[in-house]
Amino acid sequence: MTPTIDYHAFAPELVLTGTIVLVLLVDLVLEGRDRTLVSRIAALGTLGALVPVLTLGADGADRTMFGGAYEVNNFSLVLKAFFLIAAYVTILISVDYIREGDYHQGEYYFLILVAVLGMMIMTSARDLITIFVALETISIPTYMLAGWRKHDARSNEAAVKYYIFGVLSSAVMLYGMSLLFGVAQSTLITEVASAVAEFDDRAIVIVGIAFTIVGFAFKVSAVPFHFWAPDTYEGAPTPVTAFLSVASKAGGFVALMIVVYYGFFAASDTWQPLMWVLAALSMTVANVIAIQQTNVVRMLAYSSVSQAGFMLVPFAVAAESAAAAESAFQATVVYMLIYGAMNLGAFGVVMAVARRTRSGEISTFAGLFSYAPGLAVLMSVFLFSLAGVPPLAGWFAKFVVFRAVLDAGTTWAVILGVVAAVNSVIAFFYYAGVARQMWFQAPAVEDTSPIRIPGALAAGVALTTAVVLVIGVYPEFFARLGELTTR
Amino acid sequence: MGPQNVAFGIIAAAMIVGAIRVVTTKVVVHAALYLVVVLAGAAGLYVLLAAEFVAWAQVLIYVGAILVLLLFGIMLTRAPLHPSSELDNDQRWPALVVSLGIAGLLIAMLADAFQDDKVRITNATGTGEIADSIFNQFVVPFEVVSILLLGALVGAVVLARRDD
Amino acid sequence: MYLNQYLFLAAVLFCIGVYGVLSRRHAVLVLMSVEIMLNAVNINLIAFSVHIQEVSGQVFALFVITVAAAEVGVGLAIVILIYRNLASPYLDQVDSLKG
Amino acid sequence: MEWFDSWGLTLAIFLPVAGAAAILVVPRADEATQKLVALLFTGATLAVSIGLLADFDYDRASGLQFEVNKSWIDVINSRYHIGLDGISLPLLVLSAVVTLLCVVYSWDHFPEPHNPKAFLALMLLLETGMIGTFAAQDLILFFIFFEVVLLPMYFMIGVWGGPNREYAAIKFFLFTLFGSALMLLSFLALYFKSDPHTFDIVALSQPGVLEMSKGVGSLIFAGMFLGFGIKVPMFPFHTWLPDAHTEAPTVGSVILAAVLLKLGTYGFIRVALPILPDAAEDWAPVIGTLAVIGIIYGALACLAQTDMKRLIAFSSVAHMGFVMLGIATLTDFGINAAVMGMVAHGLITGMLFFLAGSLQERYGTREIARLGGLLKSAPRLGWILGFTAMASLGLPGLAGFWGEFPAILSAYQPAAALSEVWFRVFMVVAAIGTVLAAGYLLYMYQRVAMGAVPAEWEDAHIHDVHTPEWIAWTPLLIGILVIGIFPALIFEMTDPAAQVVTKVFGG
Amino acid sequence: MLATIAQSLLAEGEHVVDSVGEGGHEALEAASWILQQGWLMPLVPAVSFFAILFFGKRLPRQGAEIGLAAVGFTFLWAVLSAFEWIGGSAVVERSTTWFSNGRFDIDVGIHVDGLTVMMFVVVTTVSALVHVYSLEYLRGDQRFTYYYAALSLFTASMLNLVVADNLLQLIVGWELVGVCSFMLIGHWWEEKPNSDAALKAFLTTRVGDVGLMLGAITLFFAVGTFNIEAINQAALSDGIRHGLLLTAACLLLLGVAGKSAQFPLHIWLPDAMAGPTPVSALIHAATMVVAGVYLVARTYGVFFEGFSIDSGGINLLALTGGVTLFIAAALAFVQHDIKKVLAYSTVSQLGYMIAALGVGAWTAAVFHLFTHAFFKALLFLGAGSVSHAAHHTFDMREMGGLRKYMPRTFWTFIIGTVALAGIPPLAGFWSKDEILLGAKEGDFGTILILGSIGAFMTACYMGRTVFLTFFGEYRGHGTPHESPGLITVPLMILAVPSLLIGLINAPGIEKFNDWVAFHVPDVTFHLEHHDFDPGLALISTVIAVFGFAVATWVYYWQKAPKGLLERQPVRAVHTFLEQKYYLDHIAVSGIAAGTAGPIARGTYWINQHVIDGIVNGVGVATNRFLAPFTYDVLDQELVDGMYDDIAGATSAVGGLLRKAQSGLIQRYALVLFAAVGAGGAALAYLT
Repeated sequence: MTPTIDYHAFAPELVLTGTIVLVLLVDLVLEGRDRTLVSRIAALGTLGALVPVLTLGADGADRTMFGGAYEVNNFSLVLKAFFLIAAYVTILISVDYIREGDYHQGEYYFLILVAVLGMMIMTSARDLITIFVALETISIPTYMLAGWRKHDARSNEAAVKYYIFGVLSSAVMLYGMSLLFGVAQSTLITEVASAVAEFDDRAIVIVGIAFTIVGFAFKVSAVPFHFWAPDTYEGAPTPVTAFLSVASKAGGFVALMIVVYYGFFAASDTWQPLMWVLAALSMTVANVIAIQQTNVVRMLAYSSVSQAGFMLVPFAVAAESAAAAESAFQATVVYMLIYGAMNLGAFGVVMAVARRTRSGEISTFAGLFSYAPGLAVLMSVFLFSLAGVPPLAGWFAKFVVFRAVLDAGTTWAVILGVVAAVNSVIAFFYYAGVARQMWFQAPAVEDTSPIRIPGALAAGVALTTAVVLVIGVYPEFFARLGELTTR
Repeated sequence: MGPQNVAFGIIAAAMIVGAIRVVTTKVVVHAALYLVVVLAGAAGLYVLLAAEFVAWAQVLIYVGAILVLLLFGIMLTRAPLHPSSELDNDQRWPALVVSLGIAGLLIAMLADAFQDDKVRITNATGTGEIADSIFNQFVVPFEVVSILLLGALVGAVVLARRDD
Repeated sequence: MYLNQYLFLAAVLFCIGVYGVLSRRHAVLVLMSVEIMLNAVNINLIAFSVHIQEVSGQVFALFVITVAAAEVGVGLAIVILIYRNLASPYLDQVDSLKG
Repeated sequence: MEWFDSWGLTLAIFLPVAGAAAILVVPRADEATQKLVALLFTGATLAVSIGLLADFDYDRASGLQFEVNKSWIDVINSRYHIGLDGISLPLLVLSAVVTLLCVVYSWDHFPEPHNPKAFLALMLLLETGMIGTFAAQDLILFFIFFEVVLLPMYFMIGVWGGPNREYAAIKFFLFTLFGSALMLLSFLALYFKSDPHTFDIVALSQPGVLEMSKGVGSLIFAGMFLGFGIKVPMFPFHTWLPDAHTEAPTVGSVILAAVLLKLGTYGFIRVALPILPDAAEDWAPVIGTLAVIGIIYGALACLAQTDMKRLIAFSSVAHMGFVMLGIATLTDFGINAAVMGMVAHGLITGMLFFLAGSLQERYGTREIARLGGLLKSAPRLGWILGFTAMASLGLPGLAGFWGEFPAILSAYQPAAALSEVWFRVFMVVAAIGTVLAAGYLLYMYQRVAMGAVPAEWEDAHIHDVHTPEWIAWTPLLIGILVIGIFPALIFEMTDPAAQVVTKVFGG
Repeated sequence: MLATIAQSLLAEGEHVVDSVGEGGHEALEAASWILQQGWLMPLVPAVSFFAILFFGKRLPRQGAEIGLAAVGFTFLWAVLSAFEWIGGSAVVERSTTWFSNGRFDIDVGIHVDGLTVMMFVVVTTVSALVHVYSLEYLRGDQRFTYYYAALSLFTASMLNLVVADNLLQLIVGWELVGVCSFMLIGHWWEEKPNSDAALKAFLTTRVGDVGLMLGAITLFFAVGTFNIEAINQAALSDGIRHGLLLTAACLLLLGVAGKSAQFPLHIWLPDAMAGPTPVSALIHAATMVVAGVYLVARTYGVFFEGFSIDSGGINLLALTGGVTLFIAAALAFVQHDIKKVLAYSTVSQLGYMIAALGVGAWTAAVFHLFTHAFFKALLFLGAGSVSHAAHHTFDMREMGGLRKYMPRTFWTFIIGTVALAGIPPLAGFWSKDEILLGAKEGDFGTILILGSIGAFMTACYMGRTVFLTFFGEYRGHGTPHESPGLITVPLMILAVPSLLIGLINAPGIEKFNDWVAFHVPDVTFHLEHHDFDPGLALISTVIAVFGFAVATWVYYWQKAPKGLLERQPVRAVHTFLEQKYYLDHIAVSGIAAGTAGPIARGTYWINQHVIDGIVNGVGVATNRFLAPFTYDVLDQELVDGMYDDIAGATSAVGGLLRKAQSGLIQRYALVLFAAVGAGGAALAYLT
């Protein structure tokens, strides 16, 4: 049996792979010279890969291959587009940081693109092996990227923590997957789905599901599998942190959505309580710790853990009804899209500010409004969007989560909803803490001339700002994308 | 009790002892040697299960590549060749409790699930069969893994080499 | 042979690996423990694969082995970085980021 | 004017935000242009509002006018549905007036750290939020506008506020955010309990659209109660208010008192009562109880104040208690009183905060004990303060009375489902509250305005009312007087709409 | 002017009140045009108020001319109205919808009947004279303009109060006169006692206003309208449950007690003397303080039925009046401040009026209100004249002998005193006599006795005042002089009605009964009118004369040093005992002084320390204890503290959880595996 390969379906990945190879080659050719060209190629590659995504989307048909192991549907297309754009923005905000730090530009973009390839594959993976490989393809390059500032002990520390936590989690996940394989007698997610519904002995199914979810819970940094995240985020180069907190985390969520909705759905009595606990813990624990932070990146790290908690909320209520499942599915997608924009934007501004302050301490943001009002306003926009304050896009993210909660409508769901509501208030406290420094305090730096922002970084921030503002006022666009994923 | 079971018993005992030594020995290099026992034992088990291709792969990749890498690691970090009491940290007991707990959970669960199911070994899994499977159903992960390996290689080189 | 012979062995190995990961200070020893855990997974996969006569389990195991190789390579690179900057291979000395 | 009917309201909502954008374009150093742009846009907004007022068909004040119903977020069936009825119209005009006056008042004394560009932009942003809230007829749209006011006010307090501004700003924000988060949950619950699923306020208010048990309805109401009650603010959620007011810059306090607090009470009237009448009946005694506690409690707290602004802030707690009492009766009379109370409180307390701000500017302190002899040093300021204090204590013939007295009146005979005995107790307590109101206001007035000029200020030159102040205050003072004499100006609008709201309660 | 009225009344003969039309508007045919324009009465001074406020300072007389013109107009209009009314106009009922609220239309309107017209006359006359008087009295005052503005506003508010056809509109006027009172008492607010007095007056009356408001609300819901006539109709035709009516009456009485300074809310009135004297004459003697009496008279149906006045015995209304008239009279004895004497006297006289209403003597009460306004205004203005002469003091200990220096003031003051004391044929006699008659005929023995004692005391303390002020030697500084014409002419004008006005209800004439009567259309309700009782008249005259005589003996003939008697009545008795020639008289006076003194003192002490103490205490306790408790303990500690504690606790938990982020990777891993094990076990074996 020779597999028939639908090249249109693979076109985005092929373009991306081509770019990966090209980046490597160009890097070799440019030995010793200015390598900004590499970043251009990488950026163009992500945009180029977007083209077939759009044509596939225009085509609209679901494409299933390899006996169901690989599927290109609306869900995967929306997320492929998301990953590509997130990668594009990541590259934009990386350019000057990486160049100025002389951090092996060619390899840097190469690894970013490899990780993105993993994400692209993940969106279509419907098979335990493919999911595992895709997950590792996301993880392994990012382990290294976290340690990319080789001479900085903190960066090394970030890498080693991320790495060890990642390997352990994937070991646990693999053990779970091996059990599921034993139960389902296949690695196909569809087979797993029927197996978890029918298999008589629940314990093994439960342990299999739970262990598998651990692997993704690590990836999305859900409490109590989040410990790596603050340390890694703080230590890693800032653009890498942005990438980790958005794209890599989203990759975890995509995997989680695939295994939960396509695979484990029938065993909701197992994963729903698990998700409930993970969601509640992530939101609450991360929030109360975040209040105590003094470093903006670390604060954003805890914030991203808490945001992950919000994204997990829909999972915890998904199985109450078909409608609730649909709401929940869309909620996670929409949340991811919006979260991506606002978090990338926030990191972009942090980097812009750090160009002046050379520090990540929140106190160095003091008085930003007085000498860089534009950056202060933008940072506020992103922070308050993260806090979910209308009319910034974040409100809609929170909204769809609440919608999923109430669509389920059970007592447990409502309790989780209230926990989420309370947490959105607590979260405001630390987001506002930064805003407070920027707006209410006198400048902490001596040089208060306006901050010059490099073009690429500005473009990245502008793009995310536009998304945050437009989607805040007219969320219909993302809502439709979300709706598309459940068609 | 057939010869297979005897073989299994010996291999299993060796593996468990080896594994325990890996996690308890006071000499770093010894740990690597005990790890060889474990890895080779695993290969033996695969042979017992007539999964020969995997067994070879296990020997080649693990013993041939991974172990070598680990030994490099030991050398590059200048691990002492004599017994050292500094190899263990202060959370051995909690670690023991947790690992025993997980072991208990897993064994109870497995005992429940598969009780006295027997492994039926009809015939050895052919390499061709595996290749078919890889290049039919798993061509995507295969390709991706190749890129992943490339990435890991390039990245590891960048990280490990001295810039100056 | 009982299927559970293999599965139990794998479970025990897995937990020994867990113990090693948790109790060893030396980074390379931790990596070794992780390898034990991955081997346990592979034993599971192969045993199931043979038991249910489904070859994909073995393919899975092959992927695990391959990826493990990549992981170890990357891991060692990181360990060397650490060692270079901290002059120590002990993980509990890598604790400057916390709180 | 067909064009105006369909676009006027949208124009009123978005003109200010366009103004904010325009100000952002103006270079930072060019303050004159910034002020001009702000004046232009607030003026235009007011002109549009007055156009709405003029074009409003008073014979159909019970229904929505200037209605626009366009698609917005189809996926959740939330639409850009705006419209005005007799309840929202006066509040909308109030918002437009107050914002314009605040721009005028700020003309040449922006609080530290100056920066008129940001200050005016925030003010305009606030205006959009306020006007939008009063116009929204869709729960999500309402929620958005309701929240839009938060950030500008947060920054106004935090950047231009007093010494303890950070605490006050974050407290303000956290309280409101907490309420609105639960409110959003309630809105969503309504959405799912309605058939067909909708966020449309008008549709949800129709009987039979919502199907649910009494308990669920009550729970949903509780969420909204928190959301709106915190904003009002009702006892015991009021503690953010004194801090916010004390620290906020003058115009911040004015806008906060004049309009922002009304968003909560308006929410009760527009959203909570019509959509969940059964739950409202269950909750009305609670609301009534908290309202009268607020009246007495606020008044007593006022008496203990040494800071003038804080005193006025606590007086807001008491006054909003009257408004809430009116609402709690679930009668048309009570709703009318509540809306009147909102408008009157908006004018009067807004004016009081203006005065407090002007005093602080002149004396550099708001310590009542240090002030004195204002009537001597700056007689006009003193008389205006006296006039406003009289209005605030509910003197008949001035606007405040028509918020207070009808509210007390309405408690005599609450809606059929409510306990008459309880509400008569409320009535008596509220009436006693009017004495206390007179007490604290006159006590304050005596110490601030009467008596000899303290030695501290004997040689100080206390400037009497100056031109921007005259321009900013005159409309408010005239409003207080005119509404006091012709309450029908407001009641004419509110009454038909109030009857619609309370029809379900057998009013 | 009053003479002309008298003429017209003699010509007209019997006056009959036309029946009132149903909706007001239909009845206009029969009503006079002048009366129909009753709305002008409050409007003109209101306009004048704004005119003075905005333009007054620019005018040559600083706005006084506008006030004078306005009040002159209202006075003329009042006189014309009186003519028209006496000429047989129907009652005017005009109203228009003020606003619609809920199911109810709230009207604004005028109701002009005899009572209204009488109040027109009283208010505008006194107001006009006070306007003139103040030109001199407040000459050069730094807030002259504002003073006139306030007078205008007061006149407007008071006229609105009396012309109102409904309770709500009445309340508006009621509160506004309160504010004017506040403004004018505190006119010289530089001195703290003045502003204290203003606050006290406002707040005390405001306590009463709670009752008024709640009473009005009760009646509103009982009848469905604020319209007073409708309320009276309903009350008198059993349209309202008696319990409700009693409640409403009690609530309204609270308001009345506040405004008309009835026990125990009378305490503000003496303090209110801090204001300029013409203001005291206008507001705190003639007009505003009678608003309470007016209210009772206006809504008499409610009180009559609510308190079951026709059943005799005693009721709360009569009792309030009786107690007040007695206590206040006793208090008047021990004052050194001439204005305070007059203030207590006013309280006492208001007590008479309330008592009269309580015993069903409606006409007597209203008639007393009418006469009292003139002579009490006269007395106050006289006191002002005295003070104007005697270096702005009101302390009688610094006066004396002024008879010689200011004869016009003296004689007019004497007329006022005699009229107040109730000696025929002056005004006060006729009205007070009618009250006592009403009490006797209505079978209210208590009131009769209290009223008679009060009459004695009134004559006695007024005698004391006159003697201390005008007789003996001058004890003050400088040389007193007669006041200028702007002051004395109003005194003389007021002296005329004080002398004569009582005659309009003298036996044989008795026109007042016809002009001003309590009449409710469509209801069979008739207040009995009692014929003049010569016996009672004689007794009351004797009592008054006797009181006066006692005062004469005590204060005129005694040679004791000034003020000694006030301090040591016993020594006074001793002094008098030495004067054997007047032994019997002295014995009587000694008893009088000996008992009246301690009683008065005791009452005063109780007044100052207990009642005032309670009132002040409530204020102080609220201010010093309750308010700080609410704020500091309840609000800041408990409520606000709770929120802060929540925030603090969240933060503390954060701090604790933060410790778990130890930075040690294997600690993290331990948690990971522990969670995996525990979670897996829990899920697998607990669910």
